[in-house]
Amino acid sequence: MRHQGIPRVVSKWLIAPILLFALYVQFHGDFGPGGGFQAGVIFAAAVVLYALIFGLQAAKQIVKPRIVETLVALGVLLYAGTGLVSLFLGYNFLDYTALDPDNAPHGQHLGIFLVELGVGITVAAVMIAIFFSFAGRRRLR
Amino acid sequence: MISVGLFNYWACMILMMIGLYTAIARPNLVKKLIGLSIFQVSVFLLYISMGKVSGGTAPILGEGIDTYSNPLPHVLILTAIVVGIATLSLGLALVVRIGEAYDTIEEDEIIERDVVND
Amino acid sequence: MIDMHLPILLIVVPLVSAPLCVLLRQKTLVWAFASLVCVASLGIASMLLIRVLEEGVISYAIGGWIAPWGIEYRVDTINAFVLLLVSIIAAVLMFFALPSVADEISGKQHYLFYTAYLLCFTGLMGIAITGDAFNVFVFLEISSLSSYTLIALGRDRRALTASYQYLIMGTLGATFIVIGIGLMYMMTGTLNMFDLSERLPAMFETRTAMVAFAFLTVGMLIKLAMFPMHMWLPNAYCYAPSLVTAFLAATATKVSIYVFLRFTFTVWGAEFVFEKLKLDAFLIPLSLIGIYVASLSAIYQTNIKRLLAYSSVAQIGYMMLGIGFVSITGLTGGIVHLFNHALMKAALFLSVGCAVLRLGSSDLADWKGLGRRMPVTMAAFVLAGLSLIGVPLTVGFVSKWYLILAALEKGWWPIALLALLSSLLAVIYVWRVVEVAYFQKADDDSNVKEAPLMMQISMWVLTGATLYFGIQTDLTVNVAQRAAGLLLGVTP
Amino acid sequence: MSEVHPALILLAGGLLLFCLPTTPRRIVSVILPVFGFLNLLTIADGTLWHITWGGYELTVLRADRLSMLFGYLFHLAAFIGAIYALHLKDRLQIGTGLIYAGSAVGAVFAGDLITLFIFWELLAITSVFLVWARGGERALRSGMRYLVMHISSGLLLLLGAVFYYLNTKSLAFDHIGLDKGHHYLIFLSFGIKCAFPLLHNWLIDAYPESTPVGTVFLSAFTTKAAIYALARGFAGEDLLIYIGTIMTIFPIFYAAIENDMRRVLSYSMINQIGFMVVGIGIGGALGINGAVSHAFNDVIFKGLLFMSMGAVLFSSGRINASDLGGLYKSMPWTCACCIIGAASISAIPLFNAFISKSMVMQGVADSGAVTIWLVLLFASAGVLHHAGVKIPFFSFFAHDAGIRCREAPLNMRIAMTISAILCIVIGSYPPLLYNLLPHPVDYVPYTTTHVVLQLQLVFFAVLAFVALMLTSEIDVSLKTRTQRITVGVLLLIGHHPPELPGVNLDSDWIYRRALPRGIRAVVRTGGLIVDRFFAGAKALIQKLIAAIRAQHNNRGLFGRSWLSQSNVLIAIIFLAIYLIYYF
Repeated sequence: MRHQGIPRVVSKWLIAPILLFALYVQFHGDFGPGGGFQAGVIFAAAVVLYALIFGLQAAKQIVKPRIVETLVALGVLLYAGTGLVSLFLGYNFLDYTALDPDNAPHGQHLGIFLVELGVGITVAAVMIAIFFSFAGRRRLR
Repeated sequence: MISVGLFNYWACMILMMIGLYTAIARPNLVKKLIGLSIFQVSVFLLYISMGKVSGGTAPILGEGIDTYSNPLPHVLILTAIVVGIATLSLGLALVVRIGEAYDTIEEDEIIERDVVND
Repeated sequence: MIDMHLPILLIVVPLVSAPLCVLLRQKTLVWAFASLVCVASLGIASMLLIRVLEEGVISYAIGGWIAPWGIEYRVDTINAFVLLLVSIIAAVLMFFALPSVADEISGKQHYLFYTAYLLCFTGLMGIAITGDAFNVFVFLEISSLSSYTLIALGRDRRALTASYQYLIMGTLGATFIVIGIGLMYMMTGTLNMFDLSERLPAMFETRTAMVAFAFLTVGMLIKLAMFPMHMWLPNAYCYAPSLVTAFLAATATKVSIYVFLRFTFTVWGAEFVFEKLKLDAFLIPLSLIGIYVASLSAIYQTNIKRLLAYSSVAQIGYMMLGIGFVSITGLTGGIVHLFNHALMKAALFLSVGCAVLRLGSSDLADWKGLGRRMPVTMAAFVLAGLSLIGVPLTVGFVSKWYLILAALEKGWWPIALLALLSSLLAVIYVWRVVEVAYFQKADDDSNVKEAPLMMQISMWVLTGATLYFGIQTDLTVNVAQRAAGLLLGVTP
Repeated sequence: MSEVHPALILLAGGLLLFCLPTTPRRIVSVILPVFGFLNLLTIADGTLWHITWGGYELTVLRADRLSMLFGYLFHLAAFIGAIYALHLKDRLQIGTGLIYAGSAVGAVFAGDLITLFIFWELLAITSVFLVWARGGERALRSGMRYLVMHISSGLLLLLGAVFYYLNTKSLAFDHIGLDKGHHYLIFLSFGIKCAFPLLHNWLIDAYPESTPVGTVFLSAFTTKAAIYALARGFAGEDLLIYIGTIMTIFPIFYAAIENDMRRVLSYSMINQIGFMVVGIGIGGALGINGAVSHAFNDVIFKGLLFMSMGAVLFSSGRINASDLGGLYKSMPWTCACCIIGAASISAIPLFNAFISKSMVMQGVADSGAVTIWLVLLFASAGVLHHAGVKIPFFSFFAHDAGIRCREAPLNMRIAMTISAILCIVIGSYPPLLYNLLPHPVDYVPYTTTHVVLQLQLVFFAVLAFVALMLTSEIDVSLKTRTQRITVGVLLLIGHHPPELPGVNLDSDWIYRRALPRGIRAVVRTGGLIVDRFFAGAKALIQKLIAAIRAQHNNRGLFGRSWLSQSNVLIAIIFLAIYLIYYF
């Protein structure tokens, strides 16, 4: 699609708002529908769109597969790490009260925020990784 | 109200049957996976239906709302959806590799090719 | 303080380590790290078992949400035993892993292999430790997905189809389980197993209960490869990398059997399952047919891994037979066999793995004269094979003893007789391998070295264990008896 | 009637027997042990009798729990032996038999080394007559060798006693230990009587040469008195553990290749004594209790086995495995008793050796000697193999040797039955024996582990025996003893020894070659119908196997890879069946 003008232009216009929307969904998860899963997928959709329009190679140059892989791991680590922090602070695993013992709701809020961030990163990275690995394959006869 | 309630379950059953039928009747590996996915989706529907509290709304605190739907099935199904996606993508990845290795993704042909090789 | 958190650490440590493996990337480093994690888990699991034996049930609320609202990890004798088993196997196999994985998996994929291995391990441990029904499903899928991946890493292209078939069947089974759990939740509004067991009896008369149980049972039977829903197993075990075969054969089906025990006995209760629904009327005949059909199939296999895989199906028949007796002795036999079979099958698959490393093949025809070419490996194979047959002074005898005792206790001597006769089939299929390895001359005279020491350590630790626990039956039998008593609600 | 030295009744009574005519002699011979036993009951625990002899104070009677136990045991053995000997007309055997028993009783009650020495020698002298009673050149010669060994044992004891006295100014027979060089003299003396390795030849040599009655007596006293002496003097000596272990192990190879049934039993006896010696070597309450109780039981079950083999010899006139077989038809009673004896020696649960051998094993296990424990375990399996299975199998079953003889005389059967009942009663109700033991017993034999372990051994031995029987086709001609041993070792690992040597292969031939030939001839003459029947049956079986094969091989229904759709279908059908069933 490299030579199709309209999709190129439209996607250039769209990609940035998509990314922004992903972030909105991610952080608005506290107050309304939303959260890491959805945000991650939306974020990945932006990258997928870019790859569709500008080619897989171009996309891989921007979002390096190696980095994607690392992000998958880091997201999970962020999630589990948040739980471990409360463990080290003497609370049960994933008991976010630990993050702010004086103000339990705030602690919970912070904990869920971090966990959702981890989820968002992982989902986005996984989605991109899945797209990369499928898109790179040759066509069957 | 009752018929609407039951409609969910009917849809769930029909989807389940479509899914299983596809998984059984289609030798094409991708179609099988799609069938399996449909089957799983029917189960998601089952869960979500049971979380519905009539007259309830989304379980987010708001002014003047006192009936909420049960959020737990949604949470469970969110997990199940993720698992479903993971299974589907893993399955498709396998199909891609099988396709590359056998030059076909029809299961009967694949088994035949293996038997010939034996 | 750390004491309190043992249950969660058991899950979190391997879970966190899996992504760390991705970050580490370097082959040997990842291996060393994964080994460390497995050994640490083994330590935690043994501490847990000791504590459970001393203090009774340990409960852990995730996130501080008390059961039945939150997810509860609940450790009692039964799952402490299973946890120990899984972590022992995982830890011992790590010795084997270094040379074997280097041989069978391409270097670029090593870190991913260990990631999947640790995830699979996490999943299996999670299934065993959790007290939440839905959580079982989640961990089941974690372990299943990673095991599909692991199987697909096999060198043969048939590994891919095997993995695919396993995926289809595994997903089907897991989804059945989810339906069952969903219906249970519908009836009771709780997912906590303990809570379920208290609330379900009120629902026993409803059809929903029966349907829920039917879905649950079939789902679990698929997962544990009960005859006739076992057909995903032989290929999956046959074409997977050696290490994976050994690991899955020793743990995956065993954990599934644990799930079966947990749901039928703890959640639903033996009374409902066996007196009202008469599940034993299915279990016992199916187990027996399974034992015979699978053993006969094993006899006619030309690939040793496939032969052993069929034998696994037959051995699962023995375990389910013991469970089907619904008596302390029967359950003891089933649980002891669960442990014992894990040891001997792992030992057998490891010795096959050693041979595969040197010969590059697990075809029976290529094993000619192996008794002379790789005497140490074959010796382990023979010893573990004796255990499979159930020769006295090996673990196999201990479990068969209890199974037959249980059958006779009920006065079902034909079943006892059939179970005994079936050992003859095991003699035949083990003998086929022995005959080829010891009494036929190798086609070529090329020298074959013994497997590396690292692999032999794993192999001999497990083989030694089959002998040790065959003589020292105290530990296994006592724990199994306590577990059986717990399941049946009787304090022995 | 109190205050009579326990040994005196049997000694004097035995002498009396020589003077009595047949019928009174028979009556008295049975009553004497009973009398002795009653007298024994009147003697209180802790009684000491001293006499002065040439300036030395000798303790002719020391009754404590250890010696009392052996006292009871020897009276019991004498009683059973006397019944077993009732049919005899000659006075030599029963007379010397009871005097022999009396000397054994005297030896265990001896409180000092001199008294011990006296009875020690008396044991040797009286017992040799039992060997000679068989008559013939062989018995005479082996009796001589036997006597020489035992006299030297006595002399060593005397020498040791003198050294001991010079060093300690005491003759008291208490714990001696091995801390001084000359103590080894006494040790060696006991060792000879105990049939320590390399000092054991007399036992194998003489016991099988004795009369049926003689062997029964011999098996009960000499070695057990030696066990008592060891337990008294050398308890807890580590050396004994190793000696005992060797004693348990080497005889099983010999026993496996031996043809003479009573010789097999003699080897098995050394093996059993080995267990006792190990128990003594372990020392402590558990070890001593184990050793002593095993000695007690051994007298009963080994006596029973010797009695049954004696009965076989008495009735059929043969004793070689290769000559025997199928006797269960003629001698069902003896056969049953023999099987009980075999079960006992195999330490099957509910039989007496189980409760004592497992004590020894436990003692070893507690002491942490893993290797020893494993060796003993292997030896136990060996015992099972040769004594537990081989003895009854070859004499009463196996191939029918065509012997049609009369059942053993009534008195023999009674004696055997008493022993057999004792085996079971003690085995089933251990406190009966445990209450007599020198140390308080808090040991429970019937735990799951012990029972399962023991049963595993049993099955293992039976399995080995069957497997070896099936593969014992190799024809070996064994000339020398060394050859035999080597082959025996090899055979025990690989194949069962054909019952040696020429004779056996002859009879082997009967069922290996002649029988099939005969059958074939019958079939041929019987006409085509039978032939066709066999052919049909064969074809049927072949078809069946082919069908199984077709279904189970790689291409077959159960062996091939299925399409995943069939898997799914089966699962769903299964679910449907469940649902319909529950509906």
